[in-house]
Amino acid sequence: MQMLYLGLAVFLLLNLLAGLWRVHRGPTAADRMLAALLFGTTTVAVLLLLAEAMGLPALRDVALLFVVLAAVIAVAFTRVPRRFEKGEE
Amino acid sequence: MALLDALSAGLLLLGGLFFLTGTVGLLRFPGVFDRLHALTKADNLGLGCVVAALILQAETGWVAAKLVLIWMLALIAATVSAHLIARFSLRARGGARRTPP
Amino acid sequence: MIDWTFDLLLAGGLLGLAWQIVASRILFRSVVLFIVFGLLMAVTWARLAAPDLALAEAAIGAGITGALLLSAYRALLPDRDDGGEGGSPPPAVPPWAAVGVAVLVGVLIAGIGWAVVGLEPPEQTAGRLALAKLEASGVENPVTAVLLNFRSIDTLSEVVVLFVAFLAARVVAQDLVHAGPGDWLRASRREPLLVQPLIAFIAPMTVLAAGYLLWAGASQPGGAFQAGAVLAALGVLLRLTGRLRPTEETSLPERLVLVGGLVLFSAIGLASAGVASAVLEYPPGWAYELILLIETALTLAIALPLVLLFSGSGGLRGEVR
Amino acid sequence: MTQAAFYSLIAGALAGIGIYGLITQRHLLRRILAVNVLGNSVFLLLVALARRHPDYVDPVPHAMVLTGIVIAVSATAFALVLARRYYAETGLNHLPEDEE
Repeated sequence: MQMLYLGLAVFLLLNLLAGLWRVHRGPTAADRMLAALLFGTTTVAVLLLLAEAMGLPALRDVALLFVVLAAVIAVAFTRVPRRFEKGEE
Repeated sequence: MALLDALSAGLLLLGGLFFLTGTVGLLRFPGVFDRLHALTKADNLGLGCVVAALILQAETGWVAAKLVLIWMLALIAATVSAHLIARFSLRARGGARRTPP
Repeated sequence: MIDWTFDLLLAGGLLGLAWQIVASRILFRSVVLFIVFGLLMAVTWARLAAPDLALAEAAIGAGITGALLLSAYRALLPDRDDGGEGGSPPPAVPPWAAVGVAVLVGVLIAGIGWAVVGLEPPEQTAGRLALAKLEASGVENPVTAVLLNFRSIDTLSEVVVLFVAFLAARVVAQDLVHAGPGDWLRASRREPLLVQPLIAFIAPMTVLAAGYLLWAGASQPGGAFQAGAVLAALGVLLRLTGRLRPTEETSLPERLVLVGGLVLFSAIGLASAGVASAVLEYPPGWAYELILLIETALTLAIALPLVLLFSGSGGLRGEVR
Repeated sequence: MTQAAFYSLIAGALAGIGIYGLITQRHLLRRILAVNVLGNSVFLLLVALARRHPDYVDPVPHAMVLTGIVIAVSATAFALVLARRYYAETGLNHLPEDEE
């Protein structure tokens, strides 16, 4: 079971790193933000798996904090004005 | 016990598959709304599968309850974030300017 | 084997992200990548068996730093359209010199690490001592014990630093018109539909999480720092959505909270100097209660300056809607 | 190689990247980001070294880094306030003394 937890964590990490291409590519700011949101969910899953695999139950609290605060960044992002889209490629 | 383990393993694999779907959608879909659509569903299903697998292995009810809470909060956060970002992109391309809802 | 795969991927991700953050052509990309960098740092703390740090990173990285950087990004946007970078001129330092200095610093830091790892670990370290004396500290979480008992002077100075940062920000902050984020997108100034339900749900959850972390900090990872950061993140959210408005004046309750942690900590530290043998040493038998009391005051004294720093204002007041 | 040694090397590489960004970038927000990368590298070094003992994890570096994280975010917040004010006064988002 431990192997499976860590194996899936590795796989999720790979997913996250692959998704970075979208942050790099854009093209709009919303795309970049969107990718960051997906990474948030991936990180939560990785932390839950690590909590089990490493025997550190406190990591579940870390995951809890991430999901409680996940919306803050999205709200902060939508308070950015539209004008900055022009700076994008 | 072996049955539970097998079930957990299956759910974990399924969760991994959903995350993979989300990543592929993020990379391959053409527009921002397509990607929004793909992501917010796939990754939360993936997280749901992982949570379900871990609940089957949880020693106490508290741990299981915390895991369920995490999933629920993730769903709420994803819903609101997706709504906000979709609204933002819509406005950014001047879509809904004339007809305020 | 699989452990190493994970560590290698994680480290590769950290390095790649760091490089893109400092070298990326598009500023917004750097900001988003820094937020992702925070996520990976939290996973790194988890891998290094430091859940206390992972908690702090989650609260601060997800709740405060991201919002702070996004708002600053908005505020620093040039008014004219010249590529979004504000026409930043090329660096004055030749690239080879920069690379040289960077390699030097990198080798120095890695060398320190390598040398310390190579040393025979000493018999008596501060950490081993702290773990051995854990019983006497009044709490079971060694990190909390170090922060609030064995090395409480550090924590005291840390609150002072936060307070000074707030005061300094008050000196240089602009008038309130420019403080913090603006309205929702201009097309219509109405708030998006889901924001009110989100806050109605998230606000109690956040307060609950902060209380839980504060209480749990005695026996498991958590404590005043993490709880304060979570509360600050709630303040940031309320400020972003206009539930809190900035004010020029700092109100009396706010002043009390700002100095409360400091005053209480110092008072207990000095008072107990009479009972115990040294300043900042707790009288025997009272450590747990006093630590909990101080931690509560500290939580507020950490949360409020952080929100005010984000807001760039002297005080906050609730908006009646 | 132990985990402590491995992450020490990574910390060194991060510090190099942070310094490089600090020197070559001139936009104030980018510099603040570079300083944050640099700070994180030092945190990583401390926490990696806390893990070098075979039988226990040293809590003292953890406490130090916990303090450091809060200090770093308050310093970042202050730096951003300063950068905003500077921008409002001069319309520049980089420092003029960097000009050749």
